[in-house]
Amino acid sequence: MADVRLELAPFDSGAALAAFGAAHPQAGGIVSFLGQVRLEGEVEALELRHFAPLTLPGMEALAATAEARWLLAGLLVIHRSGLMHPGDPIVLVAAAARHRRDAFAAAEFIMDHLKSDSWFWKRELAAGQWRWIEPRAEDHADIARW
Amino acid sequence: MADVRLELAPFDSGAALAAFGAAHPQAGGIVSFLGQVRLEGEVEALELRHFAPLTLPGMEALAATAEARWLLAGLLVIHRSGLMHPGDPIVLVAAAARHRRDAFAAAEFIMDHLKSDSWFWKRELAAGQWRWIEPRAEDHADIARW
Amino acid sequence: MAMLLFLGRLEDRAGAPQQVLALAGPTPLAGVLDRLPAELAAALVAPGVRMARNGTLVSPQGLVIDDGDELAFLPPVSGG
Amino acid sequence: MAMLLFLGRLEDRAGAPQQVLALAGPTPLAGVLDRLPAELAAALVAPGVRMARNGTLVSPQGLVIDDGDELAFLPPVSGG
Repeated sequence: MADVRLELAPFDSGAALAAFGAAHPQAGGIVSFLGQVRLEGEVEALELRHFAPLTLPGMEALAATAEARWLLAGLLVIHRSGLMHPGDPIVLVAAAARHRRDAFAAAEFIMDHLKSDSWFWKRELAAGQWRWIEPRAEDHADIARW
Repeated sequence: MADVRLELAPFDSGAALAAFGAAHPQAGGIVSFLGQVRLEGEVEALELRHFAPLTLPGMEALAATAEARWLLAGLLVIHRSGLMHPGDPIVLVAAAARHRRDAFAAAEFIMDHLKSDSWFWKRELAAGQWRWIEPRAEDHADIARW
Repeated sequence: MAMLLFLGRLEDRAGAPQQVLALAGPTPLAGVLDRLPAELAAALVAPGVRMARNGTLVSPQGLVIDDGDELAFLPPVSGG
Repeated sequence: MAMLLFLGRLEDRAGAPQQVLALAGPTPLAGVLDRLPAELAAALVAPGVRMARNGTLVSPQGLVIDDGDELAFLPPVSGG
């Protein structure tokens, strides 16, 4: 039921969210999270790599878990892979629900898991050098909450 | 610093959110909540009444509290008053932050307070009859969390 | 003259969102309420109803309404 | 021939995202690793590195790679 997408090219997060909202007029509440490449320091570009046999299936399983755990009217999960620049959207999660508590919890649950245990590898380009980003202890603390 | 608005006519939540996102390219993460008039049952219209001397100042004070409590790059709070129909946006809250936990918490905090102790009175039109909506115990439980 | 405002369901009780009341001079709240139908007066001081004079929340204890004042009766909010 | 895939920082260690390896027949993981530079081989079995054969996560214990197989080495994810 959830709409789960792995995008390999830039996507229009506003249009995606508007379409999702229009598709769920009965929901009452929609919580969304939009993550963009930060405009900061010397980072010129960000690249996410994925492993096709696992990455999208993992996102779909995560969405199914959220749908089983909270009462949702709709769920949208879009994640970029590939080369991105500051300001580009990386991830958009939107959860529609009758009760806003469900929508908030589902969106945050999905973000915590996407950020920590989804099948992506990330590197940054700064001062002409690519550098792989290592996992962060903070991300693992985030998913321990659930 | 927060952008807080009491709207007396329908507003375009997608455009407002897009403008907010464009204004905060350094944020990294934006959490939003959109509440719309539900399309359900026999409800034909919803009316919110406000009390001008208290309603917008109360919303501004709430936004200031959230800004003092979480590290936010930006905060948008738009609430309708007046006559609304199913599908119309009632409330849009968006919080931009470097750390997504701050953005989620601030948005949910603001929604819980807007829903329970903001200066609005609500009535519904169903089967040709207007009926005032009484406060819900659930809403008070929600703000007790904070 | 003072202006009384009735918010939310109090509007239905009063039959209008507002009412003008001629005052001879500074009048205690009880004196204002005496000028209204008993059932409405009781609803205006029911538990949970707050009051704002000229846009500022005030305690009903010792409240005096003067000529030109606006007194709003605010029942429990239903929220946004 | 088998295809080895190196994800994330293992790509830098290997000098390429993938490498083709001619196999004489079914070959245990140790036999595959013996064909690679020692430093790379050590990085591929470092703690936290998982393996997927033909797109399915597998345990390195008893793992045998056959002609036509794809073996991916997946270091700890950095997340989305």
